[in-house]
Amino acid sequence: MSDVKQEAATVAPTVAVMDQLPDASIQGQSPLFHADLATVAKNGPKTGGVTFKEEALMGQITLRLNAENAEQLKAAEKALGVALPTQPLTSVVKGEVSVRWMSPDEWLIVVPGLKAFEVESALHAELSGHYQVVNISGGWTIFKLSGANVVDVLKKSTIVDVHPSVFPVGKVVSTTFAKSSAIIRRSGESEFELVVRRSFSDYLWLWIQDASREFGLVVEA
Amino acid sequence: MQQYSGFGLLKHSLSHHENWQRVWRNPTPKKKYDVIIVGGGGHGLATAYYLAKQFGVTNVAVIEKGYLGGGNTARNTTIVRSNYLWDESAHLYEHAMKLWEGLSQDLNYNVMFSQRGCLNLGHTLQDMRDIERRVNANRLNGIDGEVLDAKQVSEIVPILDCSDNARYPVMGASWQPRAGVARHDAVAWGFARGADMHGVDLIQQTEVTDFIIEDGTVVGVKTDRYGDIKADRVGCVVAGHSSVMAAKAGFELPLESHPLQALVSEPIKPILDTVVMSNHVHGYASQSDKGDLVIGAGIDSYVGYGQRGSYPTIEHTVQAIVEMFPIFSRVRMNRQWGGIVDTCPDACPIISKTPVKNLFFNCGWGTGGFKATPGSGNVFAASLAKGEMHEMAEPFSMFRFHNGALIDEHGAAGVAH
Amino acid sequence: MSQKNRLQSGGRIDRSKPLTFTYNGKQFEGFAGDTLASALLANGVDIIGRSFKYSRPRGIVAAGAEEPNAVMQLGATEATQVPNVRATQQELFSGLVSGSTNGWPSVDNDIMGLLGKVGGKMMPPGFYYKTFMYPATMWETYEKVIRKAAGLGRSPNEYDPDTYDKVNQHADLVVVGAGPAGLIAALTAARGGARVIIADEQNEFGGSLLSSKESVDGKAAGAWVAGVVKELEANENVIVLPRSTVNGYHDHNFLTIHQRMTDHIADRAPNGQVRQRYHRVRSKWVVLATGAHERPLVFGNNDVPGCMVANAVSTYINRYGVVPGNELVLMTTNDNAYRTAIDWHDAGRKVQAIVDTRKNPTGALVEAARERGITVMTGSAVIDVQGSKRVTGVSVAPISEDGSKVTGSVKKLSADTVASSGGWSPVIHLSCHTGSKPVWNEDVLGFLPGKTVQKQLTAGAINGTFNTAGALEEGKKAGLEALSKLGLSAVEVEVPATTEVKESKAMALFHVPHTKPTSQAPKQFVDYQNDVTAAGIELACREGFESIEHVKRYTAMGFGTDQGKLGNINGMAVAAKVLNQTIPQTGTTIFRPNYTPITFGAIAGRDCGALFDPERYSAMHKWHLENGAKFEDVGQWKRPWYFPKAGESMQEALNRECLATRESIGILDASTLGKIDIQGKDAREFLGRVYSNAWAKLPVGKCRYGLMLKEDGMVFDDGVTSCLAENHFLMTTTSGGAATVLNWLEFYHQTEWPELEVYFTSVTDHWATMTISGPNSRKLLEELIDGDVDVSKDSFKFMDWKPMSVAGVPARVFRISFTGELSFEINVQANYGLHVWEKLFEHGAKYDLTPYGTETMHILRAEKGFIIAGQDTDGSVHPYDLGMGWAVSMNKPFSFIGKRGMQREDCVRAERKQMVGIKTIDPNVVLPEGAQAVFDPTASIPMPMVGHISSSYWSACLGRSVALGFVKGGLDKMGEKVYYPLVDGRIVEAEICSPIFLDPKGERQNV
Amino acid sequence: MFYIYCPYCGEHREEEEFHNHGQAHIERPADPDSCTDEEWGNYMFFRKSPKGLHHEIWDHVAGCRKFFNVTRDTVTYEIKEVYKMGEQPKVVAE
Ligand SMILES: Cc1cc2nc3c(=O)[nH]c(=O)nc-3n(C[C@H](O)[C@H](O)[C@H](O)COP(=O)(O)OP(=O)(O)OC[C@H]3O[C@@H](n4cnc5c(N)ncnc54)[C@H](O)[C@@H]3O)c2cc1C
Ligand SMILES: NC(=O)c1ccc[n+]([C@@H]2O[C@H](COP(=O)([O-])OP(=O)(O)OC[C@H]3O[C@@H](n4cnc5c(N)ncnc54)[C@H](O)[C@@H]3O)[C@@H](O)[C@H]2O)c1
Ligand SMILES: Cc1cc2nc3c(=O)[nH]c(=O)nc-3n(C[C@H](O)[C@H](O)[C@H](O)COP(=O)(O)O)c2cc1C
Ligand SMILES: [Zn+2]
Repeated sequence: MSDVKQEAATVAPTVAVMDQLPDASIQGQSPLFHADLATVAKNGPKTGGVTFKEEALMGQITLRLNAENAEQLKAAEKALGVALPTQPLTSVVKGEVSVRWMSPDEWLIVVPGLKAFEVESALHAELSGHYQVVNISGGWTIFKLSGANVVDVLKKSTIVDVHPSVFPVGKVVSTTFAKSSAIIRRSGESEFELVVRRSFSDYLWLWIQDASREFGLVVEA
Repeated sequence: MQQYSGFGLLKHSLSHHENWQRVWRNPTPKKKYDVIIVGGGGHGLATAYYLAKQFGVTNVAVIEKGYLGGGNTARNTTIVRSNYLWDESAHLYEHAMKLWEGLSQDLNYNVMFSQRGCLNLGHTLQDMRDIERRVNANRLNGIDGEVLDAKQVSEIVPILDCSDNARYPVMGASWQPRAGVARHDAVAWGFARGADMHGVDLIQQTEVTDFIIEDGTVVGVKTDRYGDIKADRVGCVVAGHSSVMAAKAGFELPLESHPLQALVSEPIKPILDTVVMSNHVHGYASQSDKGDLVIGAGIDSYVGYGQRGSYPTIEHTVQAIVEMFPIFSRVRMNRQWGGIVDTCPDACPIISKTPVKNLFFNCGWGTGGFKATPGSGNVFAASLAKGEMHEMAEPFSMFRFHNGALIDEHGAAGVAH
Repeated sequence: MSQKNRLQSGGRIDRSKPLTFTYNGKQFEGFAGDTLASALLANGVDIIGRSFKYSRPRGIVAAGAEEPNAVMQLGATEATQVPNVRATQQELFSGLVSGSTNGWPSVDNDIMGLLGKVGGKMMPPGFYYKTFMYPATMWETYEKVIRKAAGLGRSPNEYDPDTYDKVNQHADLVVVGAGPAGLIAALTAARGGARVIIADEQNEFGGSLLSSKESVDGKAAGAWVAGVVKELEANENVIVLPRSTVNGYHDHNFLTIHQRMTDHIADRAPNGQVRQRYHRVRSKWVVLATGAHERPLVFGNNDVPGCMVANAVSTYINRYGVVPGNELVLMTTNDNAYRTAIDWHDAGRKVQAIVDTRKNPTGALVEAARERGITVMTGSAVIDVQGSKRVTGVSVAPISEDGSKVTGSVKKLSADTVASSGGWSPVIHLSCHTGSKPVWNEDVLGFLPGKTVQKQLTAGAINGTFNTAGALEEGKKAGLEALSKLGLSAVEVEVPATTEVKESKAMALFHVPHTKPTSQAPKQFVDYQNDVTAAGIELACREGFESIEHVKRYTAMGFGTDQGKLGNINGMAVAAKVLNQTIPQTGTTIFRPNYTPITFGAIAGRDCGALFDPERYSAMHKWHLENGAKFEDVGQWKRPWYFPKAGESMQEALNRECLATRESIGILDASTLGKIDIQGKDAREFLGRVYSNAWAKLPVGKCRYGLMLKEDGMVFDDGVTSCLAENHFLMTTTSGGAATVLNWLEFYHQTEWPELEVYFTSVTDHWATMTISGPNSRKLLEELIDGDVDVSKDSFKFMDWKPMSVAGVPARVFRISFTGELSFEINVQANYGLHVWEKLFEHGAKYDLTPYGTETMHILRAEKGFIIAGQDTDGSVHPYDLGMGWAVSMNKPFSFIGKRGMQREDCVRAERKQMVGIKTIDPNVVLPEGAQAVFDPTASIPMPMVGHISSSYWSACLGRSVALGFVKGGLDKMGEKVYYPLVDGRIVEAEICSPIFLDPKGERQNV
Repeated sequence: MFYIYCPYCGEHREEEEFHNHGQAHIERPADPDSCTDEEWGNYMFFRKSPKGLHHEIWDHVAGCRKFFNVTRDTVTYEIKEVYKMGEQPKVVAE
């Protein structure tokens, strides 16, 4: 279960990596589990202008490296199966892996929860030099917001311009959301994905309910 | 000299108010003065007044680039209190408070100093510790103050939301009964009139564009309207423009000039008769004698000379006010504006000699110098008269930023005020 | 008779929809499409309030945002009261309840009015500065009386039942004002593909066209407007905002728009709806097409109800079908206002005369009036009016060509309405908000927008272009210019045809002369709301208040809820005249947001109550709630403060929690601690620079406590950092300091030491952290560890960390202690925090595992003399002050942050305040935190203070109070006495001691 | 409210996403230990606060978390240029 990376038999481990997941018998609780979305979804309206879903328990990894280092880019691509987006504010999705540009030297990788350690290990296996890989799966959760009025709710909540002409599908920004922050990605014409911090998720959930009241909020579990 | 009184008012009304004398002269400056004060804000005018009246130095000019009292004096939220933490500042602000208490009579000008009390709210355990610490210190320094619990606070200001439902419930407050507000413009005008009466020349609409420095000693100033004017000593009291003036004199100050904003509601019938301030929720309000709620906003994070700041600062303030006083939600905001405040790293002023001989600076009052106006003017006048710093001003030397003897009043200064 | 002033036909009201409303308790009827003002005028209501200072009866004078008098109290219930609503901007709805804001016992019979009449003479500007000083003791009493008179309307005293909304908008172009200029500008830009927002404060688009009889494009102006609006609404790139005031223009083309969603329906928003919406708009370009306000003239008794602005009279007739009187006298300096007399005449009521201040007016409208047989008196002025509650007549006199004096005998005319026009003032407010200085234009006789650094265009009457054709032409031009600036291609837009009228030159007259000097003439009001008269302004100038800003501040001119829209220019003209200077020399006062007042609730939006500030929760929050925790606010976190059991007082709960921990085992949710994952080959070097102690040799598997200092040497945060692997560290920070510390590290890395290879990533939320502490904690841990991990004393030492699996969940466990007990800090991925927490309780029950909160944590650490950054430090103490020199490594090669700072002269002086333990002589006395220390309690006030108490508790474990505090030179004064004079008069005697009260050798944690 | 171009994100963002860090181009003395109190005090506290062009550091805290420099007019609030850490301004006061 604990596995300290060996770069080579002779070199001392330089970073500590560990599979942080227990076996499947132990159920994790996503940040929004307080809200009991399953019940809300069952009892709540089935139609409305906005649909909300928590993509719970996904695997999230922060990757930091030098985007000017072609070797590192190649290594990351090899580990992820997809090239890192180096254009600011873009993202790529391939199969189960999606990668968001966060900063010139930072990416957020999202994979299925059970894959996090695998990807983390693969990155360590491929990368060399100065880089950082951090599993942050417990610290964040993903809200999916969609529907006819999704843009209206976003406009109440974030100060970035979400008009399709400047915020096309695939664009990703880190910005403020209500009085917290979010990494917002347009995942479809009228579908957005918000990566939010665990400790703020109840507040944000409350906010979203309030801000979408006038349009009708559908919760999916 | 024309004295003001109710009787005088009656008399003048019989002659249709046609015979009121000028409140101050509009003199052409002399070639030379004993002391030139740069900056005709409250502090500069008070300095001139005390110089002439108390220290007998009457060959004095105040040079103001705009209209008297048009800087921060015109745009502050007028809170006067003396409940500062450290001895040095507590003594200075209390010195000012005592002067406030007789100021209208001393000036023969009603500055409408209203001792309606000031509450500094506590919303966290640490707030309450800080309050307790400050009130204890105040009392041992001879300054009135009490620590109140939430219930007592709610008795004083029933319209304040003191319930547990608040995001940050009120846990208590410090209460200084002698604190209050004054009519800011009247303070400038009263000091100006008093200074003028004692022979001080008030030179308005005249900007000091440079200092005349010979061998490291200031000997006068250059102006945009009247050319060079000589002086034995120069006191620079220009608040938000202190760094600009220091640069002209060839040195830097540990200051940055930032926008500080405020706003007023439309006038409403009297409903809030004390000053209420909250560091944590970050808003403060009082109600003027005209009925408007006078609300101070936070300081903007950047250097700015535009006398205006950024809108989110106003927004946060209004949120705080609605949070503290939910009943004001339907009341409306009339006007917002900004001043330029010279902030000091330890939230305390600089009253100091400078690297230039005979050039003195009184600045760095940042977000909270109105309350010190008479005290600041008084100790600065004493210093200028003697050429040596008054003992109360001594700790506020600009050189404390070299030796490390800072007087950190961030806690007591808290929200801008 | 009801609606006696209502015309049978005409206007934009819907006569098929009558609405009832009340004013001052009396019921009236109006129609859909009315404003409260038009409905009141329709019903012949003359007096709508009393003036602020002199309590004079006042009526409606204008028809829009510039109205100074008709400021009403609105609201049918206590909770929905709104003070100071301008009747001219409030749409009528059924059931509207209104009242005047001043007047006692009623506006019609007001006692204060009598006082005003008598005392008015005693109340020149600034009178209060000249009196009430003596005797000093009486001031408080005087002030109470002064304050009684304060305010217009009143605040509700119940909470607001409505909700407000905020929307962030981004646009290529914001068009402010939907008159002809704005409409065509928006149309042009929209056709060119720009993202456009067009806002107008009025309920309908059209601006001045709504009240004019002009035709546009060969049809009624309204029809043209409707066509344009339809096209705009159909364009998905256009946001059409009626009832929306652009109230502020901020830097970098940021504007705020206040949209009233339901105020025209009811005084409380219908269920589920938002009452008002606030738009925060960032726009690439802005077109200001805000029109112009007509200026009334300043003459004697010009505030008597019945005196109105000329164009307002036309608006009431043409837009609302209301003729607000029977006999009109029109006074004008220009041709345009002739329309008002014509409208009045055409409505079938009597025009007594047009009094034109010019010698020889010749324009087409002049002719049109004459053709109708209306008497035109030229070279004359209305110098005063008669009547008190309504105009009964006017005095007309010939005046000199320059308007400075009366030149002939006075003639009386009967009239109940006096309309006046002194020309138009462009609405330049928004343009000035960002600091742009307006410029006077002699042709326009008004101030125009000045130079600006904003991306701003202007069109129409705001430029002094006072005709529809010109406004349309400029609007189109602005639209095209915006397109070109935006990089969009030009489009074809046809400017519709209009009927042109030739006008003769207007006269520059503001203040009408009187036979008597201003000081003795009947009051000539400049600012109605603040009762500022021409005489008052003259007096202010004579007294030396020569700057227009001084005039404003001394007289209160322009200080009102109307911000002097009607009166300011006239006031400047009066001042200019006395000071013998021109109007541009006099200048304007500064225009500031808001254009019109804005509801606080709307500005706050939904960021109130529960959403005022985020509440942050840990992964175990639900458990805390279910187990009765009381919470403490720490930053935005809700942290358990203590866990009382039924019937327990706080102190009892704390005693129990403390004893349980020291005797068996307690558990703390420590998830809120900031955590930063640090990787890179220079991580150690970096740590060495930002912490005061040494990091070069910390072995893998070890943890170390560090103090973080600012450059001045003062402590600002602390925490334990662990070496996870050679190039990998986990830093912890205080709960409140997490974001600051991360930012601090990034700042130094990015700006000072970019060459260091190190990355930082926040993992605060990722790890759930629980600390089990107490003699039984190892036993509990061992029970839950899977597999073969040795956590015995020797193989898992104090300040070690190890990976292991706890309750089936992979964990990093740190053997660190903030309580002085044997402790294990268990970190698991947060999604499994609650699982592990619950398992700990399952297994811990037999040890009476006791949850404790921040308060017990504070007590336990204080017993050990551990500091809390932020409580025991205040930005003015360095490590040596804290007696923590052991945490400073002065001989590291790099001069770490804070090293140089703490060696400054004042920081090395003897007798600094130093942290020590404080033992009260009476062990039962718990000193209040914040108590001030003195050496000599008999000294007189001001008493020299030598320090204060920063932490103080009842220690159940020691059976006495314990405290940490600062004392001057305290570290050298062990065993000496110090006193604490308290606010309640007690003086508590205490002894200076070591801050470590319990287990000074640290044996309890080394087991 | 400012609209600031982040040189890393490559687009304008609202001021609320940024943090002002004061005067730019203040270098930490290479050898603090040999500084006098005066030199050290100057480094820590003494600042330019010009009326006119000012070079300052902003941090895109809510965005990419990168620090960069801005040249701004402190009276009109116009932003004249943004440039990355380590670079020098092109727009400078006369
Ligand atoms: C919004 C706001 C709210 C505040 N609230 C409070 C409060 O509630 N309580 C409190 O105690 N304090 C408050 N303050 C702070 C307080 O206003 C100031 O500390 C105080 O007014 C400073 O007074 P002063 O006379 O030094 O400065 P000012 O009044 O600013 O006077 C300085 C004068 O110098 C002039 N000047 C500048 N340069 C030159 C030159 N080159 N030549 C000639 N003249 C020049 C300026 O024109 C100005 O008139 C507030 C400030 C603001 C902006
Ligand atoms: N002949 C004259 O002397 C004279 C004088 C003035 C105006 N006019 C007429 O006025 C028209 C000028 O057209 P225009 O389009 O320039 O002006 P306009 O007066 O027709 O329209 C201006 C619009 O801006 C709105 N507005 C102003 N400030 C606002 C704010 N802050 N927020 C939201 N809305 C705001 C007003 O409600 C109004 O609807 C022409 O038809 C002209 O004939 C004539
Ligand atoms: C205590 C106080 C009360 C004020 N009350 C009002 C008010 O009731 N109405 C108003 O229009 N402005 C009021 N102001 C704001 C001034 O009009 C003005 O905006 C401020 O003095 C800054 O000056 P400036 O806007 O000319 O730059 C007040 C200002 C202060 C300091
Ligand atoms: Zn960025």
